[in-house]
Amino acid sequence: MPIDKRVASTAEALEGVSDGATVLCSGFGGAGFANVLIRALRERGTRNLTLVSNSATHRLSLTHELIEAGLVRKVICSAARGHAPGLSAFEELWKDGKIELVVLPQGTFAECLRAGGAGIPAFYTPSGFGTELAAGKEVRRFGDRDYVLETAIIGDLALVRADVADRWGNLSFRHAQANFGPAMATAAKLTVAEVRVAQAEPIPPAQVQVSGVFVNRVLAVGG
Amino acid sequence: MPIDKRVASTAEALEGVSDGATVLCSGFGGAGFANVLIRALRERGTRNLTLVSNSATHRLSLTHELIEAGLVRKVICSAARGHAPGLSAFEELWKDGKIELVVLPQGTFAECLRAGGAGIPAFYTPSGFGTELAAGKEVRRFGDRDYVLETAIIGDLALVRADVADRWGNLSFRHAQANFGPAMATAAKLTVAEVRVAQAEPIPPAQVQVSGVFVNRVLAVGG
Amino acid sequence: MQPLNRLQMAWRAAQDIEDGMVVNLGLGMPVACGDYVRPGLEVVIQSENGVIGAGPLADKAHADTDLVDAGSRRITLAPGASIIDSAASFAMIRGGHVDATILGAFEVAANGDLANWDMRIPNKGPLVGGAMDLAACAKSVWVIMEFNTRKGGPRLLNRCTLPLTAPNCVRRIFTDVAVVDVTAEGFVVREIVAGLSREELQARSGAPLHFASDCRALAAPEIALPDA
Amino acid sequence: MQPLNRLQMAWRAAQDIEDGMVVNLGLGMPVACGDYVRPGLEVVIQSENGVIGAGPLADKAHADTDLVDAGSRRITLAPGASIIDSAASFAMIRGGHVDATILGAFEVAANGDLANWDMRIPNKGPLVGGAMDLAACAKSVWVIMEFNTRKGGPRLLNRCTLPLTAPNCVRRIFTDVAVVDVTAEGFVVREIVAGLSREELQARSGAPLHFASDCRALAAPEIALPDA
Repeated sequence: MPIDKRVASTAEALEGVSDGATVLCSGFGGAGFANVLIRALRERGTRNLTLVSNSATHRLSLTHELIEAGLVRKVICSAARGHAPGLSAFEELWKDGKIELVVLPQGTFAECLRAGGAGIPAFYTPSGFGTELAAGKEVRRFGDRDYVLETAIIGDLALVRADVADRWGNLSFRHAQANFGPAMATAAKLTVAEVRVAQAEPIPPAQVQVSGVFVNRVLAVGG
Repeated sequence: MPIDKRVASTAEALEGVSDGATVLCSGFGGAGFANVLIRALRERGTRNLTLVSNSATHRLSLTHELIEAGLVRKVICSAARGHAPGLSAFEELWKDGKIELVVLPQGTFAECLRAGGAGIPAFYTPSGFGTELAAGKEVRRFGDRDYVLETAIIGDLALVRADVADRWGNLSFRHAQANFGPAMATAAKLTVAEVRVAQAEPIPPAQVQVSGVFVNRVLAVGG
Repeated sequence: MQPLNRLQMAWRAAQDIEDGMVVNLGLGMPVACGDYVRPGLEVVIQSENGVIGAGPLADKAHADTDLVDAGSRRITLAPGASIIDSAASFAMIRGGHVDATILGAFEVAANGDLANWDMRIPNKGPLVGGAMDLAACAKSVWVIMEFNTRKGGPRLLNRCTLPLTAPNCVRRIFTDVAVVDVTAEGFVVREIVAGLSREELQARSGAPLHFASDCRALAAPEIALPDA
Repeated sequence: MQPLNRLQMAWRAAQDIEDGMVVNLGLGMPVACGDYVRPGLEVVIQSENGVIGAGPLADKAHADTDLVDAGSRRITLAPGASIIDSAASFAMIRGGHVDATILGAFEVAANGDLANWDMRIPNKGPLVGGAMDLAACAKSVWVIMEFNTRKGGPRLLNRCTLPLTAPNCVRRIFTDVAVVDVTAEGFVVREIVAGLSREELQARSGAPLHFASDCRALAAPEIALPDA
């Protein structure tokens, strides 16, 4: 049969996602949030999630709805500070010990995902050495510098926003929309992309930014 | 001053390269060999080189000229077998103990270069575990699997072939010409690209495959 | 007894490629599998130099030295193809995103150990290439090789005598006279060529063979070798 | 004594940006340095979300939510720009390919320790972002901050009191009243604002200050703050 990874509904896009899943959500600075899929995940009520997202609190990402709905038990991110002087929904839950938090330097966060997709179980990085984020982590000297051992992140589900997909699942992005999407797409057992356009014709090879090999389902959501 | 990384001659392209340099040479299967620069390096007579190239013996790469000229003291590669039944120049030198050889699985070879450019001093990989290529290397278990610790490769010089460069040093490739070029460009202190066309106008952002941040000099050599 | 020729062996292996699979084909016999994927299926041929979606060989008019596969062959791109760099291609392989790799081999052991990179020819340089990454990391590792060496010695062994490519990795072996699975119990023959007895096959093997309860005849259509 | 305002501090830091540099500018004051690069220079502004060659802010007609910098600001691309993904962007940063990063800070210690991510506000979540990678890996780490806290306390210290971003990383500090290098001997004042004595500056510092033999006046052109 012709390969065709396009699905027609959010239900189909999220079929089989279970409670307890580790969910990778792309997006940075307003670009690349898969907000249609994130809202569908919230409406689905899948719970006990580990949310892997660069920011736990970005205003333009609907990941905060997952948190507010009480569906998230743990967050892995590089930023978890609410924008307002008061406490965000995340911060309230965190204060009360109702949500677990792992904070990584943003480059380590990205590299852990890249490693997860690339079959690298662990790597050494200079980032975070000598800080409280390295507390309890293995430290090792190479040459004249100290490094921290970090381990790969692998998700059950990645929700990625892209601009165009084709039936093979190839993706291309607009501008800075890619950010964590390519790494997350490689690092999940099930990768679902929400896109402006999902077309039957192939994306020209030189324009493909994420190979369809990494993408299981694509959902066109328009605009 | 406007950034302009274009140089006019091979002499300018290789200026400052010293004896004892570690030289990264891209190319695979006939695509992406920077043969104009490799020949210029041979004619320059820079010696005592460590040659980092996927194949020590590929017929279409002029790296064999560096070896035949006695300029190479060590080869790091994934393939070092001559094509003919008899011994290649490399194999003769190797047999006589006149050239040092490090063989890595091709994926490890690529990842060591990527790590070198990415500030990762070492990483664990499943490739090569349980083989003689892992002899003497640290082995570690993560989850239910054993992995080998591999360390980054950093070059003094990378010679990369691309299709188009702009004055910022941005590169784009034709088809499978990229292969080891992008990783090598990031992993060298001095990266020189030989290209078909070196233009003043910027390569459109979506077509840039190696950022000029990684490229120091570009030399147009035509078709 | 008519053993399969090399293209028939490739044909037989190709019959096990399933719809939608991402497949990496090694040099030699494996690469010919691309020609025999069952009609109506769409698969993605991954070439470790970064071509994701390799198509058929290019004809002379379209051959391009910049569009090659891992065997330096000038190829075309299949619809839906893309091209990545080597570090990204091996990230894909090592990360377990290749469903099956089909490799040539010198020896396979009953525990799945694979030896396919070094025949210990004196002073010839080593040729590892991408085999170790593929053998260690593809979801399924299949081997195509003759059941015996040219001198008649066994290639299916209790332990490999040649340097390993990866331990415990081979799942299935397509040979000229049998298709053999590697299981926790050792070698299990799934198919055997007509006219060869189980005893004769065992006699040609360097390790004990079990026979599947539904062991069938190994058969392939006539395919002439190009130089035949 | 007229301390520099925030834009003047950014201007002063920008004067040290050299031709052809790859520079990453942190949120707040640092990002304003982009406006004050010396005329005639061409530099590459690296934004850690993957924009390599960030241009000026977009005007309303061209603002695009998909073209943002690390501060979520809608920007344009400079000529020669390209865009990579976050893993590649931090590979660039971590690999030492960024010549200078200019960061805001709360505290800097005499050994170059930097604290710029956590003011210990009760129950507010941590905000690390890319600061640790930049501080640990850029070739030069420069800081822009007021010399003193709003309450008049010191920010230049023998040891940081707040959690570190990275140890031993800061090379130069641009403040409202002085430009201070971090050296093996500790803080060395390179420039001091007119009307402030060395003794007064020392009194406002939490660590010993040395003064460069060629210590000069810190001066900047008039630049009005937008809300002034």
